[in-house]
Amino acid sequence: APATPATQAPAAVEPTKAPEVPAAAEPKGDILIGNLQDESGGMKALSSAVTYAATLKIEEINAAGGINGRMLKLITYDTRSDVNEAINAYTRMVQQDKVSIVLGPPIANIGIAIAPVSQELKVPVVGLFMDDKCTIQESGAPWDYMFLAQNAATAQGTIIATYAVKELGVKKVAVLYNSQNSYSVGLANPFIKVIEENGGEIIAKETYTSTDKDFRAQLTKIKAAQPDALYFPSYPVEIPLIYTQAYELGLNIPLLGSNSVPPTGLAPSTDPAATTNTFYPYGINPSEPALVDWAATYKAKFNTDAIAQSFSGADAFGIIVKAIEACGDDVSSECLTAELNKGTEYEGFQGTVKLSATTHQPEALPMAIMTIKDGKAEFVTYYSPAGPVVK
Amino acid sequence: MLEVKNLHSGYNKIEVLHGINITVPDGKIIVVIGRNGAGKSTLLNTISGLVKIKSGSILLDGKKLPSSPHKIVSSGIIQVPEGRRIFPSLTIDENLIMGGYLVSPSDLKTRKELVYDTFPILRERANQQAGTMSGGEQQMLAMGRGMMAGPKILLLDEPSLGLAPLIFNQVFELVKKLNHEENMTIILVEQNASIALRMADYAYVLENGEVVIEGPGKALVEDPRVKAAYLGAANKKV
Amino acid sequence: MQVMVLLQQVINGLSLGAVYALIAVGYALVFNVLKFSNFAHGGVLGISAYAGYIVANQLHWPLIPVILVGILTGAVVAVLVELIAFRWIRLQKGQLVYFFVTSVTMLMALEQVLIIRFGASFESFPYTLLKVKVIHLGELTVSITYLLSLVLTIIAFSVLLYILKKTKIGIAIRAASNDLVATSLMGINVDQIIVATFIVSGLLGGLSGVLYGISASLSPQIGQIVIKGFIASVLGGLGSLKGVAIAAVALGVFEVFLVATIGSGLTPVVIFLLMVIFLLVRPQGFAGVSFTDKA
Amino acid sequence: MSFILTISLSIAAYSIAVLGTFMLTGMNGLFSLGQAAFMGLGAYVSAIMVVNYNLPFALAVLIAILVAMGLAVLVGFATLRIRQDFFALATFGFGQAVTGLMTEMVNVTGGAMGFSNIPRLTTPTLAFTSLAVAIFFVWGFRKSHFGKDSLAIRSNELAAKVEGIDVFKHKLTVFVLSAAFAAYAGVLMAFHTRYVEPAMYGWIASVTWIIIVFFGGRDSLTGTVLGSIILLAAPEALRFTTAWRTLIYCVLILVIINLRPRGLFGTWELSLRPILNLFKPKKHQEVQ
Amino acid sequence: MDKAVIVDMNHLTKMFGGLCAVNDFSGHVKENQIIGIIGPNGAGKTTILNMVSGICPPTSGEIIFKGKNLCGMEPHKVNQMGIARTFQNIRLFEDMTVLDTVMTAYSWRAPYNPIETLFSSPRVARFDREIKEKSMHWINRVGLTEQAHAVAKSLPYGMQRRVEIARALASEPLVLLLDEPGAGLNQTEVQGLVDLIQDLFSDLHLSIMLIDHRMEVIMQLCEWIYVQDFGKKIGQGTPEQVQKDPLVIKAYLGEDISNA
Ligand SMILES: Nc1ncnc2c1ncn2[C@@H]1O[C@H](COP(=O)(O)OP(=O)(O)OP(=O)(O)O)[C@@H](O)[C@H]1O
Ligand SMILES: Nc1ncnc2c1ncn2[C@@H]1O[C@H](COP(=O)(O)OP(=O)(O)OP(=O)(O)O)[C@@H](O)[C@H]1O
Ligand SMILES: [Mg+2]
Ligand SMILES: [Mg+2]
Repeated sequence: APATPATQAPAAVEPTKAPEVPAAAEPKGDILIGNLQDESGGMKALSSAVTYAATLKIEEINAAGGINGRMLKLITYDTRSDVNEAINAYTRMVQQDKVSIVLGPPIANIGIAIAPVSQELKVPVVGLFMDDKCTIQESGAPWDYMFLAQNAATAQGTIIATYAVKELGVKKVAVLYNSQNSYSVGLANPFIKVIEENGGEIIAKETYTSTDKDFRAQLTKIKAAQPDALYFPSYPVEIPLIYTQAYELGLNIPLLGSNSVPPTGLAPSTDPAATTNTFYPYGINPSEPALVDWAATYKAKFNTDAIAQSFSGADAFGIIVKAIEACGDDVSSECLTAELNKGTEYEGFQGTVKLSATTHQPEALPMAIMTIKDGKAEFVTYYSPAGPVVK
Repeated sequence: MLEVKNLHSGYNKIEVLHGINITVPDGKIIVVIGRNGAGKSTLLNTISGLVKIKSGSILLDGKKLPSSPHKIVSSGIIQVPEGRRIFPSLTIDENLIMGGYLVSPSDLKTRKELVYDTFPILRERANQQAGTMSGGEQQMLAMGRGMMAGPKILLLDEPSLGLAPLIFNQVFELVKKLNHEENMTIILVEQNASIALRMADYAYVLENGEVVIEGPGKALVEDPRVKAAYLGAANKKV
Repeated sequence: MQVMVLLQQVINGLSLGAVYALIAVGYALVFNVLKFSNFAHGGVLGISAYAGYIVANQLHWPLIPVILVGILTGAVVAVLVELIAFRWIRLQKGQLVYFFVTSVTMLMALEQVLIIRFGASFESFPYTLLKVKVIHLGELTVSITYLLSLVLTIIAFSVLLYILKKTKIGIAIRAASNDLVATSLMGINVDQIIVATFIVSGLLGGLSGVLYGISASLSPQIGQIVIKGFIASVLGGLGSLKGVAIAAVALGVFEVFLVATIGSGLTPVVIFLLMVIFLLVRPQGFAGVSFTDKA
Repeated sequence: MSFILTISLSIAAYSIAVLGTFMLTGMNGLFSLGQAAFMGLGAYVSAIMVVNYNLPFALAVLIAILVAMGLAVLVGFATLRIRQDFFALATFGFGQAVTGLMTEMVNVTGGAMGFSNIPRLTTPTLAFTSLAVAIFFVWGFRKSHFGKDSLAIRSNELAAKVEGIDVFKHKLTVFVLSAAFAAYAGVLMAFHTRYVEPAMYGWIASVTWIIIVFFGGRDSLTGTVLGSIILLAAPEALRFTTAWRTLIYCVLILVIINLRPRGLFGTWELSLRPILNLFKPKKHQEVQ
Repeated sequence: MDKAVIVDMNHLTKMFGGLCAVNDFSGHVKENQIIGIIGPNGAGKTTILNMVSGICPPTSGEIIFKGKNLCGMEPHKVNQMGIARTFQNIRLFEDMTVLDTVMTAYSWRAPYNPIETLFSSPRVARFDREIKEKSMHWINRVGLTEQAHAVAKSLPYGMQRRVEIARALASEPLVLLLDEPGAGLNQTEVQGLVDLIQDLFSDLHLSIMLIDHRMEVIMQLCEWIYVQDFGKKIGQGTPEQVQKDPLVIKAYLGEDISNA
């Protein structure tokens, strides 16, 4: 007999027109905020930073009596950095838990995958997915419910490229990036474009894959091409390795990084000698006293250092909170979405974040250019594509 | 002395042996014969600890046998199993070393020489992978491997399987020799009943998991029931 | 200049190969001896790497003790893996293929243990662990960790070969891989033999874990590098540790050369094609021994 | 689409891939670490056909499956004659090559950014009917001589050969079929999640399906299907355990396989006969 | 009445590394004839059967069957052409019943492809029913009717041999290769086996190549006997001739054959 689990298929039943958007929340319940993060997968470190930041903020707000007397509650679902899981989790938090807004992950692919789903389920997501595709549709219009709370990859790549050309005077540049990683690819592309537009030349373009730990083959080749500088937008696991291996191979040129260097710098994992000549763009200036304090609280609580995603995650969450406050009693997705579209300015760790209504990304957010001295991160200057910025 | 008392054993739910009683005095050759499926191999495997006892007991010199196979071996009982079960990817030499796993290094040498002298082909092929040997050669190896330990009691499950006539005779001579010269106690399961019974001090006939006839080997050869059921071809002139 | 670049790439390739080889030995031991793909070896490797990291980073222990801690952890974890993932199945006379299944599950489980404990932050061994990191030969550089891997691999291989070929225990380990029942009929305690195998494999896993952890940075997924051991073991040829070593080094050299010539993106494609061609022309693997069961 | 339906639909689609693995690994003992790559091929090819070339869905599906089958023939042809562990290695290499190409061919596939804007064409009806047909197919396949041949080859290849079974052809057939299953599952998923990326199709995914097959019982189709539903639903069901989720999932598998070394359902098969017999007129009762 | 040659083996040689397992063996089987191959252990008898059945291709020489050279042909092709065999070291399938085991021998004749199994077309059902009946027939012939639904591997040794014979018969071969079918049988059972082979032989017009160390089997059944020693043919002839051949007695039988 066929082993058909006949019970399996209440198939034909189309979803009854269940109210896909939660009705206005019942008065005085907790305000539920979805949190879509990687808790048991490879990107946990980045995701946790966001969760931790939000947790700190929530505790602060709830301790002060919540918003309009209502407590905030974070509903965190694990995505394992898997797109299908993320879609399931998003659907679940929207339909079953009835969250009215979602804090998104710092992973582009999930942003890209969630975007069309959010268009159907109509619950806004504020996240750190840096790729343009996460917030902007093919047509050029923004995804209605997707919002980015930090500079997009284009902006970040542009800033460091401009800095390299204008301030460091480099001409011939090598790029080493992870072709399997959207973060890396997303940063490399605008960087290359800007360098070339500014009269520079990409003389070596090397890639690696996510499992690689040995970059000597690529670095040897890069060294042979004799570039003025090397740009490597990489994940934190790879950064110490690239520094160390480049140093060992005697690659004595400025190394241009991305915002995944820890705010404290690379000591003690990497020989300070290897990191002396390095520049990278950062969403925040970690030496600002307010940030130092917050980072200390963070470390005390979670026993791990705050990283870039902690700060931008806090900002993302702050934007959500601001929208909730603005909506008052009506914490519905419609209201929150409308609020996010208004372009209200939010004063966060990254500066004044103002979400553009046309891109759903922050409008021209200057970044801190950082360098490393004796293994410790040091602030150089604020910088925007137009040049140095004084804050 | 090995005593099997009212032994019941079998596989999972199936009971194969239904109350077997066998006594194996030291230094004797005991032969067990029976049809395919009578339970001969099961009996030997139960003694070796490969098949669990359901009820009854097996006593060695009045003491219960340990339960795990390797401990039974260390108490001096070695089985040369049915179907050879040599280690195919090991060489002949290594197979023999395994046979003498519990033997001291100096004994190992002398015993190996003994085996090689008995089966010269094994010496010739000492470094061949055992799995590539011919069936009969493997049988010799299995026999030789059993001899390596110099056991008190040797259980032989159809040692003549696949042996050419010359070697066949040699193996039975060897069994007698081990029995006489090394005073090894031997339990022999054998299809070739006429020759086996002739050398047996005492013999048992198994049918459907029960002992149906027993007696001194010479007497059984003459037993008409045994003749009809087990010695069929021997009566015909070939 | 070109020659120097080429030479440097050769060194890079050999270095990578040395790391792979060390990872492959421990894996190959179980693969060749017990005849199944023990992916849990990756988990053993990962846990050991982190154990070494803890004493190096928090207790500031120097290199040698750190390595020893890794090795011991490896042995302990390997025995645990045997108990959790293999012992029961074996006692219930389960089929060999289930070992593969439980071993992969075990790899994932151990990875999760690391993710839960360490996943929220990035870890690297302190750079001070090794005083001298590279040796300069004119324009060429050789990394110390890789040299260490190379030397240790050679030692590990030799010791292992000796044990498996010449000692009673070693032969018993191989016998057990043929036929557990027949092995017990030799008076050999099969459980002990198998535990012994896992201990040896665990020691090697621990060693390679710490060394790999030092030369690469740490992430909970570090254990997945065991796949290189799998590749080397299969290409090496069943039953031959020498073949495995050659295959591992060859793999490292090829990877480096392909990355340097056609880039990392197409490297897997070419590696795949090379692999298939190699298997077609040399089905017995690098070592050239092939064992066929006789009809 | 409602949450439960979304989940069920993914489970149905993945179950089809698992059924492919059941035929290949469960029944025939061939371990493929590249099954997920076939799923990826199915997903990418069909999505590209529909999105970039505006082909009708059905045609795109057909092309996708044929591409997967074609590549399976090539890979199988090169490796199925040699040792079994070579097959595992070669399929692993194949998987790496395929995902490598997906990443590399940025212009066509979108590279690491993934391929998006896929329309939602997988309806629940399509997914569940497909699963039913797939189960029915495997059931028939296993009941026929192919099933017995599989078992024979799995346990003693040489003996199977000398009784006339063309072992190579059999393995190739099974491999190609399993690739088709995986590819079709890929299609269903692609047009359900509407986004695909290379990282989804690594060897770990292939291994997961193997685990599912052995979890349910490689000698039981019922077990495989139920095991597949259980293990695919488990991550959702275990959500409340937060970060411990995946660890608990692994422990669950280890416990079950330890307790039941032949899988959760062993060799047990759900049989409809008792139910069917209820409806049969008495006089037609079969004589066994 | 001279019978036609059906399998003709010419100058077969098989080397394993430096070892010459079979050295220039020539011989033939005629239609509806039983020939025997005897010789000491390791003489190369099984290797000859392995070469004929396609399992190990000869180093040199040729095997002509139905006008074709079998050398280099794969085992399943050889079987499909009409040569079936049993193994000296029994090779049965794990977990399969006797009936299923025997049925697999018909697989290659199946007229349907995998896709058809989906629709359970009448062809599929009919074929499956037919081969079940045929397989039962062979199982009955070897006397395993009661064991038909038992798992083959759990049967006692002697019965496992008969399963192998049934499986080989189910290939409906022209030539049957039997490698020590008498091993593990007692003297009465051996007589049963001889009778069985005799019956099959006359009913099915088989040609049989037989290896056995039980002289009662060989002498009763074989029309012609080849004697191998150390890979070389040291004699051939009718049972009577071979039995008296001093070379054969010295190398194989020994002086005293009454016990054998
Ligand atoms: N592993 C097993 N599982 C289930 N039943 C078994 C198993 N092994 C043997 N049996 C059954 O036990 C009974 C006795 O078998 P056993 O092998 O002891 O017979 P035997 O006397 O040695 O026969 P033979 O002369 O053929 O070797 C048989 O009915 C057989 O089917
Ligand atoms: N694959 C192989 N590799 C190496 N040597 C082999 C191989 N197969 C067989 N031999 C050797 O070839 C010789 C002939 O073996 P074969 O099995 O043909 O002997 P046989 O005549 O059947 O002997 P028996 O009567 O013992 O079964 C033996 O010495 C054997 O060791
Ligand atoms: Mg027996
Ligand atoms: Mg033979």
